[in-house]
Amino acid sequence: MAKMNMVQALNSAMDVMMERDPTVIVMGQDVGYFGGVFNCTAGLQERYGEKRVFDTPISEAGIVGTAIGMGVNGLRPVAEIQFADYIYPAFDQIVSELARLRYRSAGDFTSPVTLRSPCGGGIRGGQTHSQSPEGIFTHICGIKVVMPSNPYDAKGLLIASIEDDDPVVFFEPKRLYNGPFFGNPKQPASTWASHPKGEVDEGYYSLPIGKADVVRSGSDLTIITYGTMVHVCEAVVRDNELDAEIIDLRSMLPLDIDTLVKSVDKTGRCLIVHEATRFSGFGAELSAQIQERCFWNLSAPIQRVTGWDTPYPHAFEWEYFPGPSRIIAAIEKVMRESA
Amino acid sequence: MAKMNMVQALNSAMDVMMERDPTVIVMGQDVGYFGGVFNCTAGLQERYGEKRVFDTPISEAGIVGTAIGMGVNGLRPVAEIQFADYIYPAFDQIVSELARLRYRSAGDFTSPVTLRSPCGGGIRGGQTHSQSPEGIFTHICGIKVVMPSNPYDAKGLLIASIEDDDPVVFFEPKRLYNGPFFGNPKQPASTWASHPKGEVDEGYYSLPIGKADVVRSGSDLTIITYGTMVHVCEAVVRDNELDAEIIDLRSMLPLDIDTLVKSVDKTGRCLIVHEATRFSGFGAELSAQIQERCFWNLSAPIQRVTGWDTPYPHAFEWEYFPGPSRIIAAIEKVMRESA
Amino acid sequence: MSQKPQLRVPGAPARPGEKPDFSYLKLSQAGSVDKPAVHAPVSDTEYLSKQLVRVLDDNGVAQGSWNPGLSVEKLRHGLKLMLAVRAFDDRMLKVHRQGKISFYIQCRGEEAISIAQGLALREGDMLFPSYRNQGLYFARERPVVDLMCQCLSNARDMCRGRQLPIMYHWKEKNIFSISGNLTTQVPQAVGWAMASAIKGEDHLAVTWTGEGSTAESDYHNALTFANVYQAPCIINVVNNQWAISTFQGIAGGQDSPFAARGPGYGMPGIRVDGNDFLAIYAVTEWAAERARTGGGPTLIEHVTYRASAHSTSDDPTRYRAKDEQDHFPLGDPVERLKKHLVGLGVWTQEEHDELITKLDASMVDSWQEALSYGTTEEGSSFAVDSMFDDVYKDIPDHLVAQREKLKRQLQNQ
Amino acid sequence: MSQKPQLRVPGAPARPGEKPDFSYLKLSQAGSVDKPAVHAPVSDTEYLSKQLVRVLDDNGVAQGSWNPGLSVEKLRHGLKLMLAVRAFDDRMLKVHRQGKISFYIQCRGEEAISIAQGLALREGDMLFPSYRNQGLYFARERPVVDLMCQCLSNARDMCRGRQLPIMYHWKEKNIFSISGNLTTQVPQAVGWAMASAIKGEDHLAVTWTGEGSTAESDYHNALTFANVYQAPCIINVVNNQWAISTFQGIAGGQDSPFAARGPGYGMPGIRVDGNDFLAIYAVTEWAAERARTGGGPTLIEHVTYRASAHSTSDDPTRYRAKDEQDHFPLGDPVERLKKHLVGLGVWTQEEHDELITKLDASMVDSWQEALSYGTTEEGSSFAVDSMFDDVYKDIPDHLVAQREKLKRQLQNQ
Ligand SMILES: Cc1ncc(C[n+]2csc(CCOP(=O)(O)OP(=O)(O)O)c2C)c(N)n1
Ligand SMILES: Cc1ncc(C[n+]2csc(CCOP(=O)(O)OP(=O)(O)O)c2C)c(N)n1
Ligand SMILES: [Mg+2]
Ligand SMILES: [Mg+2]
Repeated sequence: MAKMNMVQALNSAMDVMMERDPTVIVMGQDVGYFGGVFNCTAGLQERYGEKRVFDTPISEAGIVGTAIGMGVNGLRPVAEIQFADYIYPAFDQIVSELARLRYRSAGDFTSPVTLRSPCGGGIRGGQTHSQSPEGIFTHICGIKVVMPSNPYDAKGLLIASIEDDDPVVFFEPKRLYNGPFFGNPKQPASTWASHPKGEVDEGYYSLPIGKADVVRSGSDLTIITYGTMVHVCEAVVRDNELDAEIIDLRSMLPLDIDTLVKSVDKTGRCLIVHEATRFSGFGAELSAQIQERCFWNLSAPIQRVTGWDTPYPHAFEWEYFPGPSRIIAAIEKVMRESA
Repeated sequence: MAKMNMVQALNSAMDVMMERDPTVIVMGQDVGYFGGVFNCTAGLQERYGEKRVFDTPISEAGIVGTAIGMGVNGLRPVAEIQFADYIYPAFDQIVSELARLRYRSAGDFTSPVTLRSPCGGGIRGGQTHSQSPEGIFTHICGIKVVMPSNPYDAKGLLIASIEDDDPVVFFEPKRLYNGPFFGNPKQPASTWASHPKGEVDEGYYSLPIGKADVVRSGSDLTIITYGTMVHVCEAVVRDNELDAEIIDLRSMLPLDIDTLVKSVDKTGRCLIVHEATRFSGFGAELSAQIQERCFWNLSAPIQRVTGWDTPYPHAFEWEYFPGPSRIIAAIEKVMRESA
Repeated sequence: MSQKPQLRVPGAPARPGEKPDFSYLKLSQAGSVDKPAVHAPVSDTEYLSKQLVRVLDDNGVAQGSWNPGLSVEKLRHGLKLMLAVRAFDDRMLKVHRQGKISFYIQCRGEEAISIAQGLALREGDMLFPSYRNQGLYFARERPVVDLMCQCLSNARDMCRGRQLPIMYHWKEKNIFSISGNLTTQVPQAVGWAMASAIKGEDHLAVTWTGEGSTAESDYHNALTFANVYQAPCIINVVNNQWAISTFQGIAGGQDSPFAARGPGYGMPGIRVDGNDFLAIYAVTEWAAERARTGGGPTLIEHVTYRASAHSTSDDPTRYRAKDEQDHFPLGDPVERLKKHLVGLGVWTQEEHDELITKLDASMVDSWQEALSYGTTEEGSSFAVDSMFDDVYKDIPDHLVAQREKLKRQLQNQ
Repeated sequence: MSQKPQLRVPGAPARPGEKPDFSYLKLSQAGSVDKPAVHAPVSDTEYLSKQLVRVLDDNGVAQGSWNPGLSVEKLRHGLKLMLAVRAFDDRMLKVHRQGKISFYIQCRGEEAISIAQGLALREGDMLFPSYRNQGLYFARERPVVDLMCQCLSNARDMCRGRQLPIMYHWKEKNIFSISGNLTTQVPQAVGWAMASAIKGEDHLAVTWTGEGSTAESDYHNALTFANVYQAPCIINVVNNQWAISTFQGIAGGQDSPFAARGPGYGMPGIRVDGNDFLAIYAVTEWAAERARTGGGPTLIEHVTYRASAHSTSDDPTRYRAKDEQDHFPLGDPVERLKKHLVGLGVWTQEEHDELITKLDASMVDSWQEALSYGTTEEGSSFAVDSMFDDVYKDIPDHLVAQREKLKRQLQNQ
């Protein structure tokens, strides 16, 4: 076991897989000599050579398009999209091709591509370096959608994604790369060194895709969240001494609905928290499924705390971010309404 | 007033607007000499010349990208995307540009583009001529998302979309182009000639975007739907002599939530019906908002009837289509559970 | 030159009621274009993108350095395959008219491309076709019954009822699945070729796209990546002058040939007579050898003519001049190869007619056999369960639940 | 030539610890490349995409037919503006280091492009810049305080706090808004130009993109549409050899210059010395006149060097050879224009130094003024309400509700 931040854990996942499986290759903008703008692929080109770790032209659609072809030809490409905000040019290749190839060819052709992409705000990135587009991808059948919230999970889930024979879109909350974030930008930065999930096995291990993690059990309320917001929710619950159950989804598609239903059936209250914009965000699907399944056990309407339905504004970053005060207000609302 | 099918009504909308406003131009694949693969732009090039109605290269991203620039330069482009399944190559230009330009430039630059695109299945189009991707677009702040269900609305809403200073993605359920569809492919085809909404004013009129239409009032249950499914739901309610209220959304973003809440508060039961795949489809947002607002008045969980979470398979078209039997089953479930 | 900017909207040279006009096509004499060394630098190949490589002259005689010197056997095989494709197309159009299949796309007038290239390539080369390359299945000898079964979405459909007719694939013989979305396969082919190079193999990826489809973004991505990584691939642009109702000028063919994009991106671009079996064969051999020996990608533009409607959903009389094909200066590929063989004295009109009759009959037989495996109208022969397969490798819980729901509902009906 | 396909991964000629090497750059002698007629057919302009248009020779003397013959006044104005941009960049880098702004992008080494082109174009021409064209604001005389205020997201930020620093726009003087997403503005510029032609106006659209960004799909769409409709526009590719850490070979510059894409698509492509104020001015004038009189689009590749880091988030010492800029054979654009003016006897080192001192001081003053309108750290000067404006023209109900919610919450804090 070693202390790793999320960048190191992701790097380790790719390293372990490249070592074990000669078909794994890594590609993307600046991922080669430079090791990626966030350092996630540092050292890999030196170790595995430029035939297995290479820079690409600045064309997200080209990256995904060629990765698909490589996957069809027996490789396991792990491609980086430099920011989730820049995944849209590749949208057609993801939706119409990557996600549909197995189906349309009745299983004869498949392409086990993993797309890694940093997402989320809180780094003063403005409207085009802060987005959380995961919700959109959950509407696309044929792909899996994963987002880890800590180094340990990041490594285990990335290995599972690379090994998965289905394509996976793997979002990395970049606000967490160097440490957990508790929602208060004025607090001194925390590092992963002191966090239990910053202890990461240096070797091979994997975590199942499609399994949520109950990061805290409690009985008054269920908070369903993922990515950066896991830590913000944990901090809110801790600081306010609430008896809330917090569930980190880890994977959105497939969704571990059973774990969610079990919890909400128990607590009777549900709060959904994500950083992405609200309208048709992933919280909507969560809410819809939970009210379908837990209706008779719900003692108050399910609430969502999310980013506003605006782009992420540079100057109003913290007014946009669904931070502690918004979460507390929503918890109070749920508790009050069910009182 | 004249009898028009939906194709004629859409054509008339463009014609009226091109006549009134010299800045309106029409562009898209095959829309010029040929008048569009579905005939929606027939005759326009002849009438308004090839500087205002022109064919484009087969590049959806190029169509939207150049349309944005034309919009910035004072035109009002109405661009056709030949099938909604082919809108994805333009996704980045729609999300990152069309939707965000006004915001990022603080209102200094805007581009009032209307994107028209036929959507939906039921025409044996297979997996790439049948999709209903509207849900994805409802997650994009900065655009409006409209889908009419009949010729009268189609014309009024298309005129409103063209006049709107915000960009509008306008989906046209192609199954309805030539007549309403009641969900049974074996029934003889019906035409708009005998439908009240097939009576269309030949001149200028517009319908507000963001206003739902209560197409049938009732007290037992609220059915929220749009596009092709409006007619299928109407047929089910009629054939089974149900006392259901049916609401045709007409526009998804902005959403006329007040009309929905009013109805569900009254009936206490809610069924959401759409053709698009279920997971993170627009039904999820509808369900989430309605349970937030109507929780205390709901006497059963909100149900969704949707396409399955698979591509639209050519051979199983009617097993895929969320037809009458699935709607009836869901209605029975809602009624039973609240009994 | 106008004094003000004008929006140019490239029009078709002739529309219904007008006289067909192909004067815009720049042709070269058969045999007049030199063949460069296989590893010639790109700059020494630039002329190939502007002229037109032709081997068969108007008398059906093979001319010049591009003559691939094929055996009579191979030539006759090529002709036979082209006729087979044509017979297949004819049959399928008929059964579509009878309402037996929901959709069909012919490749009439373009048969030489898939057949010559299919024969010039190796088995291990992976093919990424467009929807108008059914000839590749003939070159690789897929039983036509299988293709018919796909069009019928029946029990022997390799797509298990999931795809529109004509969207075949053939894993065993390396023919990739067709997508409804244009051009998406082109960067995929490049990626496949990159993997080939990464693995140290010498299999090529070969892909085809229409000239209209070259406007799609994916085309640019494909050319960029192919050139940058020197991917062992051949990118074919089938310039059949039309993209549904739009003329090739709207795709950008007016000022420079599609082949000229090649040198623009740093790779050879060859403009070839797409109705000349020998010329196509020769340029394909050249490009394949170049790629197979480390010389990187080649772009080939085939100048041909879409003699059929775009698809069964299309009616070209609404937008094309009447009898346009008869005026197309490069003639008909079948007729041209036939003339060549007849000229060589190894083929006769009688043999030709006999073969057509035989092929037609065999298509009828095959169709009867295909029908015996079910039809679209009768409903799918696959269990309704199968609709939920292959979305993922393993069916996730939510799809299991949806499957059960559907099964229950069908039982209750 | 290898016997098997190899994945080529174009590398940088030199990495840290290695000796800079620009031998890959093909240069032409100043004055050696002919200037064609403004309406020369594309085929007669092809050589321009392979050679390098240069006017200033190593001694700072203007040579050849491309010499634009600018007045001394204009030349001195150009030099002054370039120095102003440089002073601005220096100041902004400093205030970024002080933590006053969250991000910055310099254009050091590339100043000639925006300034020469900005001056060569007309006021009514619409500019669609990349993030490295701040010079355009100087050419069009935007007060630097306004740019600084944008970088501070303060009360006078024309973006109202919505955008990252440097993502300026200027509606009144026709400079378009910058997007974080690369290359998206290029087809938009083409569309703008199409509209200009549709409306019968002679305003051009002019756009800039990095050589790395030409790999994006939008670039292809822009070239295709520009050529097809003969849109009155100029598409500039600023080839500064680097795209963050990747060398221009990875974008496809190894086998053919970026300018060569032009003729590939059917339009002129001109490769110009991007550090030569006079050459840039001249080719821009040529392309502008061509477009303005109905001759359609031109692609211009500027060969230059990114002397700075990519942005303040970047550390080029990790991936570039030390002192690479000093070896760049085209020198520094400011020094070169200075030498020319000194050679003409209309400028002296003293005047130069004085001007720099004055500009530096004025940047300090401007910065002080800008600070007086607020800073990012202090929080936005705009009401929190404003965050919900401009998503739509009129705020829809659901955003009104969100705005109210936020306001209530802030009141309760
Ligand atoms: C992304 C996408 N856009 C549009 C279409 C609709 N479409 C199908 S075929 C076609 C014309 C293609 O023309 P071309 O590339 O010249 O090929 P050809 O049909 O001539 O063989 C169009 C526009 C599509 N299938 N996919
Ligand atoms: C669509 C998209 N993909 C990736 C990025 C990240 N990115 C920002 S700048 C840059 C490099 C651009 O290089 P180049 O085009 O050469 O311009 P230069 O910085 O050299 O001026 C990259 C990859 C982005 N902003 N947008
Ligand atoms: Mg074509
Ligand atoms: Mg660059």
